[in-house]
Amino acid sequence: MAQPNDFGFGEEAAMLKDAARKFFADNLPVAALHQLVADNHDPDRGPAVAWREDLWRQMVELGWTALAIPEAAGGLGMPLVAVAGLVEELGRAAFPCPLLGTLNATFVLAACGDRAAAALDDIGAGRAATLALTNRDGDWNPAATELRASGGTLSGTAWFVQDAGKVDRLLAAAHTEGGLGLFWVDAGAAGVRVHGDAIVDLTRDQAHVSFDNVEAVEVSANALAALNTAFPAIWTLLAADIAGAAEWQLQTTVEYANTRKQFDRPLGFFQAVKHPLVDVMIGIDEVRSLLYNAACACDTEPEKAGQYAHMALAAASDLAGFASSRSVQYHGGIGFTWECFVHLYFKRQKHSQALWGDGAWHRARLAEILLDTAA
Amino acid sequence: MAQPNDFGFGEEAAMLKDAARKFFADNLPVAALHQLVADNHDPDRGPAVAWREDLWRQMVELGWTALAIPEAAGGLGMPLVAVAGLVEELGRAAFPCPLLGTLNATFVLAACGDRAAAALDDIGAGRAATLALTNRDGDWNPAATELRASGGTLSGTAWFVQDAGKVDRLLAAAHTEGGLGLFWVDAGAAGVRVHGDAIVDLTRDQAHVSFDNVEAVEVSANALAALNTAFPAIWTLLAADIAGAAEWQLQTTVEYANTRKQFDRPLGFFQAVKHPLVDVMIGIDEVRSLLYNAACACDTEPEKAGQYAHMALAAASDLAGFASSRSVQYHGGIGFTWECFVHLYFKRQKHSQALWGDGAWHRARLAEILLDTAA
Amino acid sequence: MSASARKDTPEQAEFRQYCRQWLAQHKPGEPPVRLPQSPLEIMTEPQLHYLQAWQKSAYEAGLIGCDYPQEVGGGGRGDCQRIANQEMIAARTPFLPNVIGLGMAAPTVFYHGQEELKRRLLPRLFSGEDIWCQGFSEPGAGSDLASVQTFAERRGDKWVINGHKVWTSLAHFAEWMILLLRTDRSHKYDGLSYFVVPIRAALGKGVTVRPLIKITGETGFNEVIFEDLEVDDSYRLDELGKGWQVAMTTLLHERSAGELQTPRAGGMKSGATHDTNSRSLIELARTTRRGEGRAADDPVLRDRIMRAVIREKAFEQTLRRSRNQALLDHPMRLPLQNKLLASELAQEVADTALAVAGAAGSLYLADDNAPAGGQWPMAYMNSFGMTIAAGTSEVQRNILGERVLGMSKSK
Amino acid sequence: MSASARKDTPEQAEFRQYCRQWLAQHKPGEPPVRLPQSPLEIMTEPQLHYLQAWQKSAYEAGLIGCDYPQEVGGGGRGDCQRIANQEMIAARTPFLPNVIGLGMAAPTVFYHGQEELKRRLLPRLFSGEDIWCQGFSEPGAGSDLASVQTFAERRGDKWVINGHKVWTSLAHFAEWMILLLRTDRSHKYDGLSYFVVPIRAALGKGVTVRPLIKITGETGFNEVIFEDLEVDDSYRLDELGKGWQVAMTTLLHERSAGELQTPRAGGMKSGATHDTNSRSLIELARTTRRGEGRAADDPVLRDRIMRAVIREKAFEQTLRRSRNQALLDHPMRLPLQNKLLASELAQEVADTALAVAGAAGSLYLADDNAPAGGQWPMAYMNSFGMTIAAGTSEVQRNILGERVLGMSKSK
Repeated sequence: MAQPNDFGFGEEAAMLKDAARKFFADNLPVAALHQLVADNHDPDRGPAVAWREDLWRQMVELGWTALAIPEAAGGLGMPLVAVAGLVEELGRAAFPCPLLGTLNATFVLAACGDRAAAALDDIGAGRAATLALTNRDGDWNPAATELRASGGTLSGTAWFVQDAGKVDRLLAAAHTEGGLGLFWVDAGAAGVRVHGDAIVDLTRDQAHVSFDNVEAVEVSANALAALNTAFPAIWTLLAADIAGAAEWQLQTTVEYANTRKQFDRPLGFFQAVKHPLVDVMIGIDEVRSLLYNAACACDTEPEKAGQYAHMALAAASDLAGFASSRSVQYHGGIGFTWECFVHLYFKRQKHSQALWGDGAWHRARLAEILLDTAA
Repeated sequence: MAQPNDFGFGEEAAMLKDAARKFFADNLPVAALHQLVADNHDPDRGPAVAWREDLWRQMVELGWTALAIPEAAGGLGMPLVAVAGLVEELGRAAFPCPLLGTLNATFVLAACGDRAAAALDDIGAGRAATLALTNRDGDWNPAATELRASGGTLSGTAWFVQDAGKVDRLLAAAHTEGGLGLFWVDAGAAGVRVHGDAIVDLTRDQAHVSFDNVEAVEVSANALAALNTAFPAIWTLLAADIAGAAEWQLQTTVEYANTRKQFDRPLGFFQAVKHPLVDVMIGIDEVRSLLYNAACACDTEPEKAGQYAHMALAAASDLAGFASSRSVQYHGGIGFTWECFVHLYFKRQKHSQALWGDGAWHRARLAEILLDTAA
Repeated sequence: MSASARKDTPEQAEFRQYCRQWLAQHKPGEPPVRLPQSPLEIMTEPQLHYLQAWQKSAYEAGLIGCDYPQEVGGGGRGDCQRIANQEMIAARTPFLPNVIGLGMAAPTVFYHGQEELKRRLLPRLFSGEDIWCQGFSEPGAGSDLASVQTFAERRGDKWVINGHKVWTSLAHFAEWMILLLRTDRSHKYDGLSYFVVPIRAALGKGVTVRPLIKITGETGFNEVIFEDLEVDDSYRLDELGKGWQVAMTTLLHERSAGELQTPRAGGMKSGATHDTNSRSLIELARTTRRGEGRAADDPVLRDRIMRAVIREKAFEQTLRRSRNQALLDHPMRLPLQNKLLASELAQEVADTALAVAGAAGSLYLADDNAPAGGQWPMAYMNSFGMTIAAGTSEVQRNILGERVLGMSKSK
Repeated sequence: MSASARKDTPEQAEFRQYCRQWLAQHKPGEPPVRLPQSPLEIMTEPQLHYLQAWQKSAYEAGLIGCDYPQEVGGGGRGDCQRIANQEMIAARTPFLPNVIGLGMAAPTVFYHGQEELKRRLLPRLFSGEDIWCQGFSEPGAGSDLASVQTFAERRGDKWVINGHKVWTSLAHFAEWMILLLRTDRSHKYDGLSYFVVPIRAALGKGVTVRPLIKITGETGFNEVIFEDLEVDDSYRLDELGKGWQVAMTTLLHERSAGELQTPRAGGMKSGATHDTNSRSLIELARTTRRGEGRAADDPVLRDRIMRAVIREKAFEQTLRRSRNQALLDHPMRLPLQNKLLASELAQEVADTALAVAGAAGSLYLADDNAPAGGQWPMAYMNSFGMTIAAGTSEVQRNILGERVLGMSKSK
């Protein structure tokens, strides 16, 4: 099945993207964000969950958490290209909230079949969710999960759970007698303990979550099948978050370079600053082109979705590192301080860089597709 | 055993290096070199052996081919750091001759023990030699040689034999009944056929050499032991050749950048030119520091020689590519023409880049030493 | 129905249908000689004649110049060249030989030439009967195009031209040259003017064409020397001193960022036995032995190859995205990247191929054992032509930083 | 006998022996508090007092200031600081707290101060009783040091200073500051003058010291604001308007390219539980699990780690080579690379470590599960302090291109 030339990104998608941009800019401009999340600078600070729950409720009411729920399941069934546009704006605002986790859970649940209908209804009803798939080593393969399920209850610890301090539900992968299952868990259920991690990124929270004989609903007995269907969308949205954040880094650094003078010239006069910033711009455009291609594949050409999403996130992960490094370097001394906003994005991007596989990991998976199959 | 602080590079070594530099500059300045080797520009040209045999005879008389023969074997037994200095100048002159091959053969023969005495005498008597170790795939592991020896004669084909059109002797690795042996062969012996390769590099020749029941002297029954002893010196000298050639590329490009004006300023004013050229300089200095460290290890700390030589050639191979690319790019249109001398070095360096293992190959070997042994 | 056809207007759909039918019947047969990899490398008369014949038949069928008005020899259609191009590429026709004429000279003459000149020159340009070349670069004016020194001095109705142009592809076959020169030495930009010059007619009478040899050993481009060449004032495009503005029209179209689409054909297998894109790179890695396995099994090479593959896909998708207004932040941000991306991609792909080839990367065209017939080292060397010509990569980054990001000029 | 000892003169050999014996007996015991990773990050009084006591005892034993004349409190020996440094490092002593004083202020005061000032200031500087800080950078003068705006206006015998300095490490403990300021607004370079200023004595009386917070969350450097601070003309170094030349002396010694060796000690395990060099990087790769094996088994990571290892070895060997005249082409070519190489190496090593750590690279200091106690993300962030401060990497490349390669100034 061929993709539409325009990625299927039409008027409705453009309106959603604009609305998101306005919402974030109006409600949490970067100075307010800094006040919210960077209040405590102590490097020895413990875990924190800093967000505006009131704004999150508004986002839920705007329907953004239901965007990816299939129409058949009572959701809006928006194409992924449209959702990607919104997530670009989320990244551009470095907005602290569990939207990515909730969307990610939606993709997985939508791939689970009928047994996940009630869980999708939860999301439709405004519950926030996140994925709990990862072991202590941060293995990007969910088959390495430390969780085990037996007799309808879940035990073990899930690590690197994103925004765990902000969600109502957890979607966990666990070994079962029959293989690997997916479980829908109430974050407030007895036996669930959320141990916040002390992390560098100030715009997200992260935790390891321990389960002690927790009652859980099995939504799929074949977790890998569902996850493999969902991963391309998950990777694509992370690439969108990174691309949006990188665009903020680019524009902010360019603005500084156009204002700040050294040797009687604006910094941007110097090719040592100008050319790498152009390379950041090119990197962003490559990622955007790749991620819309991947999103469009998720919508219309699923057999290519994995391949294209690997490309998008591989490029995005590298971009996250490069754009971050350059944003601090070209802000000079001021960029090295806590008061300069660039550190918020720097830290978010370094976090994103390894979230669902880094550049090398995605290239290695892509190579398996392109090099190890028949020509 | 600790290395001397000064690498053991003393006055004698400095004099040798200066003498070499003067010899090459006086006898084959780059314009003369170009006339000698770049006479025929036809891209479809066949193999060629373009060199000044008279100058080679002078080099032999200066004793340069006997430098690395151990004193015990009647040679000069110069430390490798001194030889490396000479080879840097060889690279800087991009001088066409079989010196590297002859030195390489010397190192291997010196590691063979008594059976190689006569062969070393050949070199001492002024015979030029080269190594014939490589299979059709260009495998950098000599155990993959296609040659077989039985009943004192050699058969098969050795590939990627450097400067085969200029030498009197070949030192070949061949499978024997007892393992892998090394054989000293007269290049003019019956059954030897040198098939010149049509290569890009104009300053060297290369061939595949077929052996049809050729009489050969076995100089070692354990080729791998001798080669592993000799490889650090071989790799180090190639790094020296590359560093010298890169210095020519740097100085020539800097001179052009300081002369050529664009937008009413010398090219060198522009950081897009200046900074990468500084990076070439830094790359050269890294390689020089690493190669003298490796050479000094060959002389005084043999247990570290392999490790340090991997470092030197890994860095040198990458430098060869980078310096070449920048030398053409910053010469602009003129750098893209046959008449501009930079192409001679560009082509030599691209050839050197993969000669005895490329950067990634040497890093992989280094990793085996540093990561796979006990901490 | 193909994706591109989906949005055709009825008129476009009809034209597409016509092109497809015509091509099915009239696509030229196999060339009698080995073709070069690009029109800029046409070296022999038999190559040229075969390709000229093809261009002429395509023009006469209405597949070239479609969007230009009929008065200047065009088809008088709106937005149809695009469609002809798609169909010619799909039909894998040979490329069009008059590539500088079609892509650069035609729009420039059209927008800036006098009416009489357009009517006279464009039909033979479209038909390929007149090959065109471009006289911009000089030994002292590479990236800094505005510093050209070739000078035209006024003598009555005529201009007398002296100077030296370099890197002029196709000059050895060209009838006409578009020529940027200086008519006033006291103003850098405003001292430039722009002419069309009948160079073939003037060979030996004020014009000398000499081949230059590329780093690869190939010939194919030239230097052109003007010694007291007289040309008529009617060959001037636009006003005196407006040469820089006219040149911008040329460069805009060279970068495919202009209004008028350039006719494009191609896809027929050229004489080069191997392409040098990432697909061929993968093929090379699959077929090159490395140690016990294939180069394609080496994890570090795999990583590097995938980088090139991803970059190629990104370039392709950036071209696609540049056609969806809703996904653009700045109108010139993507179009101005094209040349830089294409040239650096080609360089990366070829350099990666040399790493894959390893020792065998030393083997050149005439060597029977050279991987892919020795095309990879040649492609790597030729990629510097791309990163240097038509604005070096450094100049491209200046342009992007200044025009898109609004940064201060670096000169 | 160690390699470095091999070339000692008899006097040096004797001094080395003395140092070794003294250190064996007097090396300070374990610190009572956790020490920071560098003297620039001393945050608490207990840290400071422990380190000051050590510096004082080392000075009194003759291990600091050895090469300065006795009249200014030095040891009056020739070429012996080097030896004391080697022995202090070998003995793994703590570092010296008055790092700016010893490395930058002392040679500057020595070469440019009046005799009386030297005799008064240097002994307490060497002993560490007076901590020094540096007032060069300003909000508007980073890389372009010569554009400082802090101004001193003459009033009789006194100067009245107003202005704003930033990134002043140790200012919260410092008695004295070396201060580059402007005494004439009409000349950029020749309008600069250079003072030493007793800032601690003036706290609240014209001087305000405020902590700045680093990207890591650490405090440790400051901004210093001058409001009508009066200082005596005798605190001026060298002539009026010669500030730029004096600053060059400071920077030369900061880059370890000056005549007078800076006392260096160290090697004692600091409070940081982990180093952030390539050895620790390898350790991290060996202990980090990745899939079925270790991160150290991943071929792409191996390649990247080896790049860092090679770069570190090259840096170490470049320092070694810079001491062999016969292997140098240009006297400043290697020394001027030091700062750039060291800072970019640290950045590459830390960034590679984050790639090795993978998901766990997100964990920071207070997290019990953080690899290497969260030092790696901190080291990566702090590496930007190194690539920015004391001349950004961009400025370093300018300096190398201009001073070593003779290229035209990029400003």
